[in-house]
Amino acid sequence: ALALTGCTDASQQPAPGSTASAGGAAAFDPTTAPKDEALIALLPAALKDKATLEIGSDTSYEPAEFLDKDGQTPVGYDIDMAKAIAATLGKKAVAHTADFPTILPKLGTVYDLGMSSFTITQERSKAVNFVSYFNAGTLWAVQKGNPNKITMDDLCGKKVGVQTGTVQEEPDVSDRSKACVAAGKPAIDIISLKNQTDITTRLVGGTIDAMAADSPITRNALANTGGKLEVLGDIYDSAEQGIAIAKNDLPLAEVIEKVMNKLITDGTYMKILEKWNNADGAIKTAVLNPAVSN
Amino acid sequence: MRSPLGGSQPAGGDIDLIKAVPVRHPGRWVGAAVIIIVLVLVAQSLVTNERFRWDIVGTYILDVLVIQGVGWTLILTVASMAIAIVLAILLAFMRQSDNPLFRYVAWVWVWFFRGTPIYTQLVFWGLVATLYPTIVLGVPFGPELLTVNTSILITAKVGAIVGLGLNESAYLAEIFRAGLKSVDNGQMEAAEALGMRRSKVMWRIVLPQAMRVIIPPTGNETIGMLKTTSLVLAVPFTLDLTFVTNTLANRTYEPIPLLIVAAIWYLIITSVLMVGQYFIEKHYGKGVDNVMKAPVMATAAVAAAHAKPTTGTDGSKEGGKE
Amino acid sequence: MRSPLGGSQPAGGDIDLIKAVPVRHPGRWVGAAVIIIVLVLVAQSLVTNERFRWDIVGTYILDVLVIQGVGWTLILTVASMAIAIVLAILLAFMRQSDNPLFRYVAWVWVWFFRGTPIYTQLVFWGLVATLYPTIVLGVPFGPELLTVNTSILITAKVGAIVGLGLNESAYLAEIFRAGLKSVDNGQMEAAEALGMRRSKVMWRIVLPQAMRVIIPPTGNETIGMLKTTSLVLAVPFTLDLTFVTNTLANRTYEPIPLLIVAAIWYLIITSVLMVGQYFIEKHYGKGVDNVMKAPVMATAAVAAAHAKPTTGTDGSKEGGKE
Amino acid sequence: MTETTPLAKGKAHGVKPLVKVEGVHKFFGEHHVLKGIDMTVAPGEVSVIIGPSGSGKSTLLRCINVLETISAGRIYVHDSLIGYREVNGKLHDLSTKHIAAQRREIGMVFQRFNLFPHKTALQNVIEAPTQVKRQSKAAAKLKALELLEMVGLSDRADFYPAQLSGGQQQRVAIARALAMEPELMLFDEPTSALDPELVGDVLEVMKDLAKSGMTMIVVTHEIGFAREVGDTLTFMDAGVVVESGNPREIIANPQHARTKEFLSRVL
Amino acid sequence: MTETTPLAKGKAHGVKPLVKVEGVHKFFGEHHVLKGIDMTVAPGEVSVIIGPSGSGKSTLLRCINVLETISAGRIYVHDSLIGYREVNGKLHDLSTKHIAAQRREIGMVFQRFNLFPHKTALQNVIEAPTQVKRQSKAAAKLKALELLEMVGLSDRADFYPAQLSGGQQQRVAIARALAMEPELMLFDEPTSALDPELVGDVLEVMKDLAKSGMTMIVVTHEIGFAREVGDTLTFMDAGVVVESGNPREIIANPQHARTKEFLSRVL
Ligand SMILES: Nc1ncnc2c1ncn2[C@@H]1O[C@H](COP(=O)(O)OP(=O)(O)OP(=O)(O)O)[C@@H](O)[C@H]1O
Ligand SMILES: Nc1ncnc2c1ncn2[C@@H]1O[C@H](COP(=O)(O)OP(=O)(O)OP(=O)(O)O)[C@@H](O)[C@H]1O
Ligand SMILES: [Mg+2]
Ligand SMILES: [Mg+2]
Repeated sequence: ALALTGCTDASQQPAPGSTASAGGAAAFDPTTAPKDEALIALLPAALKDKATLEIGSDTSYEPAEFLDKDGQTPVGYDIDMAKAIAATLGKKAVAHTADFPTILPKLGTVYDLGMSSFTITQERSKAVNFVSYFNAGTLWAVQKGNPNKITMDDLCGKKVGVQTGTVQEEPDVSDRSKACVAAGKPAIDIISLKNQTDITTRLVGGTIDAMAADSPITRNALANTGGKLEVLGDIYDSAEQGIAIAKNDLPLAEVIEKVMNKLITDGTYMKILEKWNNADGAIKTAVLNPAVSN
Repeated sequence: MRSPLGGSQPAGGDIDLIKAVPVRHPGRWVGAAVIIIVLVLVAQSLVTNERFRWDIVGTYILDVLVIQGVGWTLILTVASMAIAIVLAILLAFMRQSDNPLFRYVAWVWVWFFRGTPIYTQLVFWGLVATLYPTIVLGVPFGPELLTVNTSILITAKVGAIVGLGLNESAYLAEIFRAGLKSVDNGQMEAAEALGMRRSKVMWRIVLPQAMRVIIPPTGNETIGMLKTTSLVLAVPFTLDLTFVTNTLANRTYEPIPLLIVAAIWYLIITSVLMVGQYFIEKHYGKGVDNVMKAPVMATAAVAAAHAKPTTGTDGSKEGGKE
Repeated sequence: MRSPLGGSQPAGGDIDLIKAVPVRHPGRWVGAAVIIIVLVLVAQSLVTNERFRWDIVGTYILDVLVIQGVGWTLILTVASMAIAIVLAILLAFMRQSDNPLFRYVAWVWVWFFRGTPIYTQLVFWGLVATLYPTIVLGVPFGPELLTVNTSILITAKVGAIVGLGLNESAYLAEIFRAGLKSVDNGQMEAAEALGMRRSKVMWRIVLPQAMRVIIPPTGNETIGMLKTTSLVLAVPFTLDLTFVTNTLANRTYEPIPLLIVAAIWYLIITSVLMVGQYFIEKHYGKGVDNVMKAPVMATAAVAAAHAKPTTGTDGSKEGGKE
Repeated sequence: MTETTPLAKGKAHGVKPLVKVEGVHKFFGEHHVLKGIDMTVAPGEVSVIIGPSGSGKSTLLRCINVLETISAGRIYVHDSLIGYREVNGKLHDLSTKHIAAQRREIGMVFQRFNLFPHKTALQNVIEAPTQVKRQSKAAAKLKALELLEMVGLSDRADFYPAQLSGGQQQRVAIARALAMEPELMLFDEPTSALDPELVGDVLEVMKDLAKSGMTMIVVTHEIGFAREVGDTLTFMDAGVVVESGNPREIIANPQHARTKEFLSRVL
Repeated sequence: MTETTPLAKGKAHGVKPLVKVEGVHKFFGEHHVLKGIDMTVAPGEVSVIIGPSGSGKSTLLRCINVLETISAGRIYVHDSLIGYREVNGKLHDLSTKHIAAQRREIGMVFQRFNLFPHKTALQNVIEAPTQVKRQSKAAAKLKALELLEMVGLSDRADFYPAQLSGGQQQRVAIARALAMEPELMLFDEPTSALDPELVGDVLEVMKDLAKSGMTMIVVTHEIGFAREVGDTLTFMDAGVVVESGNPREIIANPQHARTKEFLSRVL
């Protein structure tokens, strides 16, 4: 039933060609994860009495975090993971859509956890605590049939789309570009866009030659564009993504590390990733502030 | 040279009204034709270019989420413009105040809010609760009277509206200042000489005349605000038109048609606003813009003229002697 | 009642200039004090709140990338405002044209560019190469004279500048229209009666007087444009100040200090622009705003007055008879 | 130069003056425009000021109405200092509120009319009575139509100033000032834009006002009016009062060479 | 009502008229302001128009200068139709360029002066000569200072209009119009804001202009000027020419009751 007469409800239908949609075949309810009183006891005092766990997430990154049909409810494997964490701690997860720059400053006050596919880097580790929970590499895609005959060895002078602020943009592709220049070849024309969907659209449209993104994103793009794109090369540079916790809230970060490891061992973790077709990004153990090479 | 009238007796013969052929400007018409052709081509290519996916535009243009987004965008625009206009009038008057501190504060206000990006300001409104978890009302260095939890006071909605309103007030203040400047000084003197108080002079004499000049740039700002509301995501406020269409675009991997959906809605609202602007301008132009400059060519006027005797009684002398 | 002068012979005695005590407004001063206290508190909490990470602000404020970003932002702003001003004057004149087609086209232009979001427009400028891979110049339905590869013609830079310029021209056109309206009709008549051509009348008589009213909202637009340039990301153009600071923020996950870095730079540029605006306004206010209203209290003036004889020779009658 | 001749009826009869101008100076920057003006106007007196262009006549009227701040001297209306408050010999600026109250007693007709262009003739006239005196709109309208009738403009009540001829505008300005029923009227060349016939009419109106006891200061070039209606004639030149006294006497027998010269050109 | 009396010297001597107004009507919306005006002015003639306020005098001058479009009739200056081109008995609007050229030959002094407020007195005067006639700035300045001297304002050359008294502004407006050395001058109450002394001076200037052969149409209330300098006197009322002819004759012996009444009030 529509609230407004004369309105249509296309937005309420499953997106055409979408395979990774909430409520798909592999439906799994992460809130069924069992409560763990021992872990609850470890929580910092301020969090113990709260009924909710507040999550900040930039919900424009399918399939990790995006908005459901109503345009307001965040969904995705990060969100499910948050729900499982909250359930373990006897709480309810409340995910908030947030613009990226506002997530980190609000950690510790407005949000308890930031879950927005944060790739862990040394530089970033100075600003927040990370608990690793997923392993994503970089995966490239080109148009179906690779009409421009792109190879990973010869990207110089080509137009490559990346999402603004990702590790693909900086340092990955930018370093490749510098290498091109150093070798006397034309630099890579890096097209950096705010939305991943814009990049995918341009690749389908042919204004860019290739795109580089986190592997789950690339997989999702392949699935959603109905066979217009194909993978280029293999996953590389596998890097861990982390749950962000305020730098001065180490006790909470330690609890989250333990909760993640519990979810990994009891299988909840794997069920969530399978539900979102991303089981290959699973990690063996979650680590607090892992040593990272880059 | 022919004399078009039977004689110089105006009331006698028919008046041979001049119906002159307008000046021809072939160059202009060629230019206009070129413009028309360009417009047609652009329109045609818009409609026929399949990349625009008009079918998807059609699917979503009346989508319930989109309509809700339109509603929220309108609410944000109206509410923040209302705040901005009130503040701007206050600021424009403060700029004219005798109190240098008031002038200075108004200047700093305009400087700060015009000078920093609205996005940054909105981020800060979103962060107020983080930066200042409680707001304490009290005597400085004295007892605290009231402690409020900021996140209760400044919800996303309030933050968005206040943030947009404060920012806009700085821009509008400049527009109002320019408008007040455009009114001839003699007007203020005449009103003051009649014993009207400063505030009366402003409200009844100066401001109504300034409105002619204030309305068009204020229309600009309102229409601009319509689009600026999309930045409220920073607060975060996630119900406005742009956010909704962006979300749909992300879901469907079809950003172009959904940008078009948003653009069509913005165009519709803008059109309504422009019609409103036209009538407001007309209202405030009375006595100045609306004074009949060209004769009404209607035969009615001529007939009326013929009907009246021309014996000077319709001059303005009747009451000349008491 | 005392008579302050020795007699009524002004040239004789000293003139006892009035040095009146200004009106006291205790309420106003209290208000002002409250404002000052609030400002000080806000400033203090800005400086002391450790979340703002002033150390990081210090690290990046003069970063080479940031300075380059400032440069690009300025280039984009200046270039697109230049395009916009030229177009806007053209549009404002077209709105007054006798040719209805010109009027209509100008109206549609303003309607369309004000009506659609600049972000969408910029996305389209970025997509032109996708949507129309080649632009063909030729006689309609005739031979093609020239075929250009669009992606060569419309680079990111060109797209950004043109996109911003076209959008802005619509807003400025309204501002110019309002400005022209503010000039008394008698001015145009007087100039025309002297035999000046329309264009001369506009350039030398009407526009200079309109500038008083045009400058403040145009200042608004310029300062707004400074921030709007950050949307060129849509084209995509990735060298402007906002983009650079965003990138740095992403790298370090310290968004707040980098937003502050950007805000400080925008404030600095805005300050410079506001100083420029002040002088331009002063220039165009000559003869109207700058007319001395208050007496110069300087003793020099009085001394000069004493030195001169008061025998009426400094009136304005000398040349009365030829 | 400014030797003050014995002033007119007000002073002569020992009545307290309504307007007292004492040693008023006015500088515009370096320009010394009023150079020690002294002048008294008794209640009910019609004081006529004549003088060449640029001699400071308008400026003097504007000073009386606090539209310009004076640089030195004092102006009293009804024994109250205009524009200032004197406390222990020290002058304090009056607040705008008090200045507005003072102005309410003083009507002024401007040389350049300054009608409100966004209001019709009728609206121009009722503006101050309804807004300042808080008269009912109906009452103000009735009075306004009477005044417009008096100046011969009842059929132009609904015209905007831009639709009126110069003379019509000037008459509306007179009606507007009279609508406030002020105690003192300042006329700055009230007949400059009028044809001679209307000049007669308007001067007739002013004569009636004078008879009804209104105090008036009139800057005019109508020597005839000065002679017929004026109680005092003041001749100003280059910022000083050259001569002042009974109009008939001055016109017939000016004491100063400058006055003589000026009048000789006029008569 | 508009029975045309034999016109003045130009026509009498068989010279081709410089200005010919034929059956001109003007409507403002429903208001019929000019009701079939006929008038001829010979080269070198001084044509004086008098009439009550609102009778259409300013409107007639404005029509001659194409500041208003006429609703019916024809106006010729120098045998060329003003504002229109006549081709096969059909009227075509003139382009603004051609209208500007026609206006260059016609100087006008406005009732409300309309000085350019952003330019000093001197800049006001040299604007048209340098911009329209393309005179050198130096030459235009020399001429302008001469003209300002003539109207007694050489010491106010660098003042902005807002700093000038009413009479001073009016004189600058006269100098500005004269600087274009037009063939025909239209004066709309050129002495309204002047004191009687200056009126004399300005009328003197106009007399000299008349002697130097300039054609003038002068709307004025100075009957004395009409008598002394005018070659023709036209009396307008309520949009019609009531009477026109030799000034002395009309003033001494008006033919129409309305003229008689008007003049009786004046003299
Ligand atoms: N704002 C100003 N700045 C400088 N000088 C000014 C200003 N206002 C007026 N004046 C000068 O003061 C003098 C007196 O002006 P005022 O208007 O009082 O003359 P007036 O006697 O009314 O003349 P008129 O009969 O021409 O109206 C003039 O010489 C004028 O140039
Ligand atoms: N734009 C207009 N709309 C309507 N009526 C107008 C307009 N302009 C002038 N009139 C009317 O036309 C009539 C003639 O005006 P005009 O200015 O020609 O009079 P005038 O003879 O110059 O009078 P004065 O001596 O007072 O200047 C007046 O009654 C006036 O109300
Ligand atoms: Mg004056
Ligand atoms: Mg007139």
